[in-house]
Amino acid sequence: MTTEARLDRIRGAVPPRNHNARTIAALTSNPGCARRAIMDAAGVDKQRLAACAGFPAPFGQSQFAITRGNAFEAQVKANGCAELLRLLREGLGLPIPEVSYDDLEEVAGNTSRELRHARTRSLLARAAASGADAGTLFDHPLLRLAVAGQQVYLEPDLIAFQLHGQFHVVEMKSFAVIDGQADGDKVAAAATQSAVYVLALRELLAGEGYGPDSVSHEAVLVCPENFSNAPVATLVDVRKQLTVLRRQLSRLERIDSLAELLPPGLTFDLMIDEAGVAFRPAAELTEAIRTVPARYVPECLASCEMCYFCRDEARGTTAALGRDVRDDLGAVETVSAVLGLADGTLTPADEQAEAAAMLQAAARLRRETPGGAA
Amino acid sequence: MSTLTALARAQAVARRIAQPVATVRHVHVSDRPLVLIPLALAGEANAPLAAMVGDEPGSPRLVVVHQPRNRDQRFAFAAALAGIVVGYVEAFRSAVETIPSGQGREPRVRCADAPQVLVPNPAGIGFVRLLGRSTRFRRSYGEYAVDPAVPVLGRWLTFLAERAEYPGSCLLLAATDALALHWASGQSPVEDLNLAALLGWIDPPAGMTGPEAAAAAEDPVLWPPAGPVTDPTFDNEVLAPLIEACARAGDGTGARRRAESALEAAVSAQLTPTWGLMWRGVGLLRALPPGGRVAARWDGDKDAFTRHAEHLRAGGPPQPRRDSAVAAARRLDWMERALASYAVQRALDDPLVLAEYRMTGEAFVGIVTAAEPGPDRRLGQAAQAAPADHRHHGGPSAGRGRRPAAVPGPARAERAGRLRVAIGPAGAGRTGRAAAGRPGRRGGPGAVRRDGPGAHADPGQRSGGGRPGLLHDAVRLLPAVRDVPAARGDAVDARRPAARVRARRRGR
Amino acid sequence: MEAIERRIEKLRAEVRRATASGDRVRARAMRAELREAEHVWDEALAALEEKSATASSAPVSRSGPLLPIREQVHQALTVLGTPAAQRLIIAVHDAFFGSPLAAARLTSLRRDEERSFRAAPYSRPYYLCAALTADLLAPARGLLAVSTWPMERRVIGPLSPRVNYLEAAIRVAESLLRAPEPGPAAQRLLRRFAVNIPGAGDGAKPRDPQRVAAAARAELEVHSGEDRAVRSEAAARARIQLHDAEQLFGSRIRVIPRTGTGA
Amino acid sequence: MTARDVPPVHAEAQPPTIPARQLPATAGDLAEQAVADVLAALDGLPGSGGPDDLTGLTGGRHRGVVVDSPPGAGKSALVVRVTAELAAAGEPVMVVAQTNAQVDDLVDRLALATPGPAIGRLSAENYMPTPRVARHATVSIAQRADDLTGCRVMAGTAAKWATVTNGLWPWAVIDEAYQMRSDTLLRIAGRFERALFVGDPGQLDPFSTITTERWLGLTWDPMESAVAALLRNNPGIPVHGLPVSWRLPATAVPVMAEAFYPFTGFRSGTGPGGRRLEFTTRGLGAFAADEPIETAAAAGWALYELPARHTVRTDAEAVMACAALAERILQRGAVSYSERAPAGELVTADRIAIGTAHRDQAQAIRSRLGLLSVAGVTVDTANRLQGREVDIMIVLHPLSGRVDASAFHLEAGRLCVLTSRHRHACIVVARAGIPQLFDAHPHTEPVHLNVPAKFPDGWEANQALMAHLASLRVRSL
Repeated sequence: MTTEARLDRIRGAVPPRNHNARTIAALTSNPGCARRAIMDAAGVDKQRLAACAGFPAPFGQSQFAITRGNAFEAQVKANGCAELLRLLREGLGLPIPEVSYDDLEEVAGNTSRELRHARTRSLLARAAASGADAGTLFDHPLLRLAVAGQQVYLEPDLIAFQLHGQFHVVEMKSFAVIDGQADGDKVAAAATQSAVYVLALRELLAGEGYGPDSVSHEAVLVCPENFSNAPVATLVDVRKQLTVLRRQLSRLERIDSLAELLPPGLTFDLMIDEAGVAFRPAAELTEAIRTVPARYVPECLASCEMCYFCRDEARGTTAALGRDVRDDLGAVETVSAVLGLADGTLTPADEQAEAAAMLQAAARLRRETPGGAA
Repeated sequence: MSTLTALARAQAVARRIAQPVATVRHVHVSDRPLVLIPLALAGEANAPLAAMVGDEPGSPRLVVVHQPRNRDQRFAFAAALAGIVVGYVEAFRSAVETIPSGQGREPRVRCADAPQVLVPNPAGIGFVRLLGRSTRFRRSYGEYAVDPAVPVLGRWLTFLAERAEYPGSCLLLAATDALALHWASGQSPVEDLNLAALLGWIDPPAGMTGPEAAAAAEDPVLWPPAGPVTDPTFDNEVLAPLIEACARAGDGTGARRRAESALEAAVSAQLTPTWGLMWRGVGLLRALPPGGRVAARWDGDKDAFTRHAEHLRAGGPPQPRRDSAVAAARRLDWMERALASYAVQRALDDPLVLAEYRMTGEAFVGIVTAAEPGPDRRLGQAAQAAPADHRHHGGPSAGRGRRPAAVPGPARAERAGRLRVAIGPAGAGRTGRAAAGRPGRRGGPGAVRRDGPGAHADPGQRSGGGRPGLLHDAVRLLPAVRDVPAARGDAVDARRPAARVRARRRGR
Repeated sequence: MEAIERRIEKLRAEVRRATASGDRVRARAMRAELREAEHVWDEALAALEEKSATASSAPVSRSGPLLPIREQVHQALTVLGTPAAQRLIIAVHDAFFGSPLAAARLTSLRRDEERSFRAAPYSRPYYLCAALTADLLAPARGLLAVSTWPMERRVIGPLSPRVNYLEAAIRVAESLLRAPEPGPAAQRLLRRFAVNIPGAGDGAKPRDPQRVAAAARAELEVHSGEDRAVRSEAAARARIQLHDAEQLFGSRIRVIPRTGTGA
Repeated sequence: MTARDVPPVHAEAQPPTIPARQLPATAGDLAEQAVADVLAALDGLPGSGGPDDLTGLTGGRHRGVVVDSPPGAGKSALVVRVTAELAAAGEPVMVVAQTNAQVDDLVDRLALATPGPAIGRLSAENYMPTPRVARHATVSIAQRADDLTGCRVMAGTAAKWATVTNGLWPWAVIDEAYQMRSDTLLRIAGRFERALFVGDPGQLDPFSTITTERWLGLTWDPMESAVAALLRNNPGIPVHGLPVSWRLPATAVPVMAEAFYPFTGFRSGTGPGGRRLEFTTRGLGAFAADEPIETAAAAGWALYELPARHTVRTDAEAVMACAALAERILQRGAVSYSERAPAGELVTADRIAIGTAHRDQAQAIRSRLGLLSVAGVTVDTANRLQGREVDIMIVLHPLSGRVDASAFHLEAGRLCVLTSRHRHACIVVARAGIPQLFDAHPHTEPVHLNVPAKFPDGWEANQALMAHLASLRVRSL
């Protein structure tokens, strides 16, 4: 059975969840996790799966955040990107004549992705070819990137050209930049997403015979400044994100080696009826999911829809207590082993001898200390 | 984090309840703290939605913004909050105490007590910082004028938030931090950021185990997030329709009044559970005996509070947006010293904390048999660890006793001197230099009891072993004698807080 | 009353649990019940208030000149003299005619106009129509124009959004000069323009219209030539290629969209 | 070597006659051109101005020159030479280093290089002169700068200089400037008019115990290195590079340059085969340690791989392996042939070092060596090995035996220090499975605005080095 067929079976009788910049970026957040790798490669709807298995993800987006995000983007792009042009001119030295604007969100009233992608390709190619006076701002271009064998469509907020003679990815986010600083995790997420777009754009231009230098590794991040709605632009260097992404994408290409290890019959099909109700028994799902090894760490709680499931599975392991704690416990895998070694009721295997010595010393200190309650 | 704390977490898992990692209380808890629980509107930069605030468990006060996107209403909120917070804070300016400052200089006068603001979690501190930033530069005249109380609030909030960065300060505390300092839960530090879950581990309701309570605490419907972020399903299913209703209803109509009261009811329902948790947390902390040096640190807070109050009275300018180069360097120096002495003080106050240093071989235990004056000024507080029973905890030291406030008790001679120490409870009678400043000499020729696992290591070699003693840390941190490689040598341990800080910003 | 409130609480919890677990079906059902309950609660409360007879003054809604929406939009577009998007139209109308425009009704406007035109062509003095993209002569997203304008003004080339913006700025500045005493809304509008035009003004200071207009003209110089070329070429094509309705409302490619197979 | 551990040697093997060790490398090793360039650049500097120019608070004229020096490119030699030249020209020079050891080294070498002008050693009150300082008549020691008037050259740690509150020196020469924090530079910037900053950008950054985001993005972030802050505030400051590493052998330079100096690069002072490592005795494969040291002798590198295992930091097997390697090198009587000693010289214990990431690891190895009664081998952490030079380096890989890679263990500077100390060979000891750690490493570090991304990225650099070592892997028995 081909890997593709295998992944289709694993996903079950639903169309694959399409990747987007966010999900691709997520590949870098816990790349050691086989469970996640398989599910992402197969395009499984993890949110729904987790819920049906009895562990609904703690996520969900507030509509206030969504509204705010859309409103901000609309504002920055209003009137032929008047505000954006100001930022690019004042902040990044975009020449005055460069105001050309192409709307790629639809092609003559048609929004088919193939059509939009084709048009994006032709316009960007023309711009790249003729350099000057052939397009500066490209609104919602539609790019493509190969992820785990499938072609994924990607839609950056905007692409600017003729900025230092290169294409620049422009990312608009509605989190605030206050006194020149913003939430480091949000910026990191934005940077990784931009990196995804840079990759895709480079792929497109490579197809037209242009080298990677035609796309800058500096993305333009546009956010509201301080507590106002006024936008501010900052250049973000995404070189690191690019190398990481390339590596993780190439590993995803090798997903077959992972898939081969799985039982042939494995599937996460939820048995959804036409009313949209899932009938697959949770117990069955749980069993299926557990056949794919996970690598749970508490950080998953911030990034993966399966986190509650995996956390429950990881109860009693030191990993569930966090990387540092596991380190401090000498990389002993389970809590029971830790305590067994600490109070000497468990005879350490050779490789545990040192950990045991350390844990016993710790236990003794806690015991000896009045109030240590060990 | 150390092996002891980690072990405590493991024990917590097994015993299904949090384990103590401190035998005394390391934070000051005011008799009348101000609990502040802020909520913000998702997606906006610090757009206040509501706050529950008060210094009486029985009488929380609720401030709600009916149109969080409306800037005027934001500043109306700030003004309302100012009415409560500034009132509370400035009340502490009235009562003063006099400090004899010796050396013939005339005694100082400072505020007899200082305010203490408690928020649920580190994100709450972030909210205070941002609200301070967004209000302290506002003007009460001209275009976009605001209530005169608003900038004052901004400056106090900024002061509190800056103080909160200062190791050992207790003017503004996050409940989760304060609790995690004293108890190890059976969950990860990331999950400890959920106040309800953490308290579930520490003090589960009758008939529940820690993990059960913590699990229950993760249901946002039963236990709403302690803010400033609200639960998305609350936003979408409850808050949005209510805000919409307020907007739709015309001013002054009955419909508007009804919509507003419905909104207030919903928001208050989100805040009340956390309000209860906050005071439960306060109770738990109060129940712990205070550490010997907590009061001294609180005096430092009182001084800081007094200085800022004076600054305001004298009409000084608001805190700048960012530190200048000089200010930054000075602040970093303060913070590093504060951190060093804070670590030392906690170790000296609390055998369980000291045990962590014994674990890594930075501290040892012995009987002080004699002390002779000597040239080595670096002995610092080493001699004063536990004067009562003359047990001597070598190693930890604030170094040079530069912060006398933090140095109670024993005679100078002892501080600057040479100790003879009988090592180990057994008092094997071997003697040696108890503590010296240079890494090469710490531990010295005389063997000392090695508590850590490396006990087999021959004593003569202890010098370089483990991290440099706290003594060394403390000394190093005085810029005059900072020893750079040693400083960087501590990277191992100092990266840890970094990791935690990152985790925090992710948690609720 | 108590009962209803408890029920509302319960339903809210239900809805949130359902949405959290991705069960859209159940969520929808619960939500419906919730709204119902909230309505009942509101009614009941209202009734109570009636009894306590609090004479709440009836809402006084700002009522502008009672023109039909298309008239108001026409007024605004006439001030601007270029195709414009909703936000700008609303802002302009607010600035110069001091009455709010119902944004909701704007969205359907273009469709209504097209329908009425196709039903009875040219029966109205003007139609609010589309601006056409220069390359494909398709309706440009979100832009409204006036049918009586020359085609050159209604086609949109790559430079046109900026050109239109600058021209609008000039028109607004001039109208401001003519206006007896321009209100704050108008001042704000001009300021919003000025910020984004190099040399039009500095800081948040209120700017003088001449300066804004001058700055706009200066930048316009840079773009207008090339823009005009593209537009007149496109306009020529439009006159030949498009039938009447398309002239006003643009032509659409009708591709049978292949259903995205995820690839 | 003590009598107790006689190695299994072949009778006929005779140890060669060992030439007397020469003085440590000085100007001899240094490309004259580099010195000339730097002196010329310094000549070009304008005179006095507000100290703020350096910290950039006011920006303006540049009164500094930065010299980036890859490992063993003659940094100290340059410092000594330039200081000597300036002093000879009759102008007072303040010499700043980061640790007392560094200062003592400089003072010693200065005194040797320039018998002329008196040298002042500015020190903390509890400083005890090391022999290499005390032996010079021209060196006087004091705690206060005022007590050293008359000394044209005055040397002290940056921390000590920070306590000097008055006086203005026309020249400052700052060594290991990349290890100095910018707040320290701010403290001493008032003391000099013009400065030469010398340092290795590839090594560990300065560090603070405080964790705060307060100063992120500020060009004067006190947590930044002095040079970073200097260059961000004065982009125009001339930056020179020392192009040649005289320490690293031809086998090491391409690897190190690619992994840790991706933008500048550098070359080796010795060609292929310019350095040789031989053993006076044969191994007979009797010891596990023989194969790795022979591989390293032949190829300049070796990866001594222990079976995969998650271990505590002080992994006993790894510790023993490190100690055994050192012991075995001494037993086998390694002889190094180089431009310094064409006839070859015996690699004695003081020409071998063992580097670790953590102090307790170093400690464990020391005790192990103690049990083997191998004396004189330096064992220390990367932080403390900075600036050291040996013939053979043994490295306990920071990621060995770990469950996951952490930012600390991936730090490029750490690995760079550990793998750039050697003149002849470097042996890396590690548990199997490190490449898997790279793939599994989560990339969740926050990104901050207006903070230049730091290169090389530790994750990449680590992979580059491991990729190179893969071909030189020796599995333990």
